[in-house]
Amino acid sequence: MNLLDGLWGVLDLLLVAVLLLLAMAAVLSSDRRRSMMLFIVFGLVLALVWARLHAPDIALAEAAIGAGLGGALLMATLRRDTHQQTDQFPQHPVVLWGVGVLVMVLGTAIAWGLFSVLPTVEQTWRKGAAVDAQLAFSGVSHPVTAVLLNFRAWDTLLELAVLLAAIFGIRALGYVRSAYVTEVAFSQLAVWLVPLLILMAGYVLWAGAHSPGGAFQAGALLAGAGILLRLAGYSHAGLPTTRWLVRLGLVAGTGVFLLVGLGLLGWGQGFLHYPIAYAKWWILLIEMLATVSIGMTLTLAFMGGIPQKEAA
Amino acid sequence: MILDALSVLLLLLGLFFFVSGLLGLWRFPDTFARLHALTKADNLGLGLVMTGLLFQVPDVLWAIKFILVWLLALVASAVNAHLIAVFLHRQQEGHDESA
Amino acid sequence: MNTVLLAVVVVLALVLLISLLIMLSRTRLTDRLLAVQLLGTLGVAILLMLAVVMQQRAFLDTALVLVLLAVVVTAVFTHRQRGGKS
Amino acid sequence: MNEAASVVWVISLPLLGALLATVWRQYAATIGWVSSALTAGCAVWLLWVVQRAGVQELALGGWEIGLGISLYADGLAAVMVLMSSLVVLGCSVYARHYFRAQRQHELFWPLWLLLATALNALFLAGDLFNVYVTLELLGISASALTALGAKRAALRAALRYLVVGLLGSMLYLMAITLLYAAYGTLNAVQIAEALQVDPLGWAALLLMLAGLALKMALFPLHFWLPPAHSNAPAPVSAALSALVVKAAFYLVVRLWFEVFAPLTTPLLANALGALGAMAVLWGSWSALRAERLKLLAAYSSVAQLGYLVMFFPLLAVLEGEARQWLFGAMVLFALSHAFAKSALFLAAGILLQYAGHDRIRELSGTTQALPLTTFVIALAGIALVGLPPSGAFLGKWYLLDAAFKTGQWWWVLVLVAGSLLATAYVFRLLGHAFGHLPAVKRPVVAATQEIPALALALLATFGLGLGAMSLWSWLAHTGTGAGL
Repeated sequence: MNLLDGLWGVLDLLLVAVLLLLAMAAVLSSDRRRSMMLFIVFGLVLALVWARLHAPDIALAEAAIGAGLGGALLMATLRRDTHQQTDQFPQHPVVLWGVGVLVMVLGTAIAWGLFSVLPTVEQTWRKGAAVDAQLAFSGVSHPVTAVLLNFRAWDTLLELAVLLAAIFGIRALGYVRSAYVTEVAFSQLAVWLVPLLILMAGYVLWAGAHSPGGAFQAGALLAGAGILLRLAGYSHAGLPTTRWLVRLGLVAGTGVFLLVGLGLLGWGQGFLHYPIAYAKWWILLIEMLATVSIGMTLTLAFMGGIPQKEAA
Repeated sequence: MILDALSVLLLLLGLFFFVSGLLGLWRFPDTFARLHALTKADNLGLGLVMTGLLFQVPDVLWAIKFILVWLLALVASAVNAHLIAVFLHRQQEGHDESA
Repeated sequence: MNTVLLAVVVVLALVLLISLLIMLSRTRLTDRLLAVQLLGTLGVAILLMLAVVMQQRAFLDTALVLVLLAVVVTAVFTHRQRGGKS
Repeated sequence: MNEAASVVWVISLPLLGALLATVWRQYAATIGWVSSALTAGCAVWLLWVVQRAGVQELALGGWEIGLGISLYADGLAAVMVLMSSLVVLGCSVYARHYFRAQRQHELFWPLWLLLATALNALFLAGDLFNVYVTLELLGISASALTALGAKRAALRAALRYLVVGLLGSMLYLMAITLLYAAYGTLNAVQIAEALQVDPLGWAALLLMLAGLALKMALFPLHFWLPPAHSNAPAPVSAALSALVVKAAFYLVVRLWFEVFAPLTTPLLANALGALGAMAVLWGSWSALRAERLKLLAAYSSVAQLGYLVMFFPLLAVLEGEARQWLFGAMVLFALSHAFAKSALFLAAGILLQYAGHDRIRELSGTTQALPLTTFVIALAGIALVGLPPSGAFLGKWYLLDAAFKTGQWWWVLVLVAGSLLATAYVFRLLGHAFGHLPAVKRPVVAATQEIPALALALLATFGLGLGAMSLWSWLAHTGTGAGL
């Protein structure tokens, strides 16, 4: 038993060392491509750390969004950034010292706060077991999904709106889309991988009702499929060619979420107050459309906007 | 007990391949050779670790998922290796100055 | 048995740390890309081991997702854009 | 429909508008101003409900508060929602004819309505994590809107704005993590009840203040504001200066006076007030030296936020009735600045469109060419200086009064110096604008652009000045968080 604990301790130390090393190397590296590769590995190791901390939901989200899709988006950004100019923050010594002092103070505050809360955090968690008590009335059996889609549905609704704002922001930056050279061998392989990614997205979405999974992770997988299609030479990355259909897809998740909420309000139930008997079905509907919206948003984020006609 | 022993054996073999992949990455002189060593190592290493774990799983659903992960890893690593090789080839032909 | 499995995990994590150090010592992009690939496989292996040790089936899904999206990342990174720019 | 529904509608209407404007792009402008008008109507409804029936607390999803999220509307929140909805309405009417390029039009409306959603959701949030989500929506839509300025400087400013915003949110999020770990709830009222004076509370307060000070551009963290606010399109600049920084200020007020009340000492308040005083002096001085009108307006925002923070040390020592009135005066000052600054930016936009530039030295003939716009600038100037009958006059007057009452005379010096500088920059601006040029062409200005600007400026001066008493007394006596 003691040996086991010791081994866990060694593993924790190793993981923390790797994480710290990665973070420092990523921040201090002067080459941006290198930083981004390190960031992707950081996401991978972070997923391991979450797993070690008994947080399978976050591990899955980190693997899908942090390491996987986030990495792809970062790479795409870097490759679009043709002018190698950097926005230098003022280097005046007074400013640097000021920032240094501020960082020190805030870092100390965080450490201080953490150390003072660590001894009691377990008790607090026991006390706050309200989620488990109400889980039976939420329509799903997985607590994290219950929190995201029912107890704190309003947060999730606004997060979907954040994604919408983000895609418009990317459009506002006016990136030039560059065409990719298609390679036959790669296209053949991509054709194999795309259905797998879509299947996996469906599975992760379905699994969300009873185990880790859900719309955000599934959407990231869908976007992975879209990106592969784009690279394999499909100029629309599998999105509809009618532009208003794409826009409809982008707002579908948020739209249905909001309309269900308002509809329930009109019905006399209260905003986002699902009747217990139908909660499961409303959640399923919202999650499905949210997955589509997230997948499309992230694919478009990769492409830099809704595709125009592309020269052959 | 025998199953456990078998499992340990396979895991150790897997570890061996991972370590040899590491050595390959460290010592092999040119990048194509390193690519070669690496792909072998991580396919076999992961495969052996996976097989070793198969004797420890609680039910058959786990086993199916393990095998699925490995098969996908094979496909993925083939694609990855191909992509990296093409990328490398292009660089060496001098198409790409930016790297 | 769990102790043995965990010991293997620790060794794998050690290999992870060393490959990271190798990656940091390399200057060429492709070498680093190779190291990333090794790190990815090691991560998946560790996740599979942890799934058994901690009896969490969800980690298998995480491993699947990692494997699938690793391809996407490599594809984006190595793909050539029109006009010869890489 | 029951009364609490008004809380939901002021958030849902702009969000619904944003979604519709995305899909039916050709009607985006119409959808935009109609939903802004409806939202403003609902905001009036909400204010009326709060005035009649008191504080509205809505547990979303029917879950007990703590497990679920609550929306919370007291007098302060309702007034802020009304302020934001009116400014948004004014800018929406203005924006219909502002954008020339199709692409800007297409992107502006969804982002604009998302910004309005974020603002109202933030003012009404009763849950600290929900506040974080609204801050994200606010930060991302605001920086995306800044990027619509399309010039290289605007893109650069937008990206910096985005990074600064994310940094601020991150600090805020860390504080929430600490609070949640300690108290097991995210609800503001529940945390306020459970909060103890201990290292954790201090750390959380410090992190939140640092994050929000960054977002509200409190001196010396204001470096990002002038480029972002001066390079964005005019209606966006108006909302950024009038509303977005004020949202961060509103959160500071909520946290300071309600959640962290036991931790806030006069010493800390004085430190904040000192930063505010420096913001007043530095911002006003920079505004006086600014070459461009929009830059002047942006620096003046730094100064005006400084005044708002200067209320804190005085509120910390006053008690009872006097404190309540001072609190009301602070809110009045914030409202007045919101209307005045949005009017000023809208006027600057008109000027920029017709003169092609906004260099202050070359504004001669503006009065002849654009008399109404010049009038708007003058009215806004009155409110920025704090002359009667503007709402800012009452705010400053009461601040002065409180400073004398409590013997903290040094704030008076700052106040006088700031006001003199403000007078100087406003009169410098007007001096150039009144310069006479022979034979000036009268451009045709769309009434839909000048009238909203005028309406906002009138609200800031006469509306808030003459109609202030009832609003002020209501703010001081009911529902504001001051007494909590």
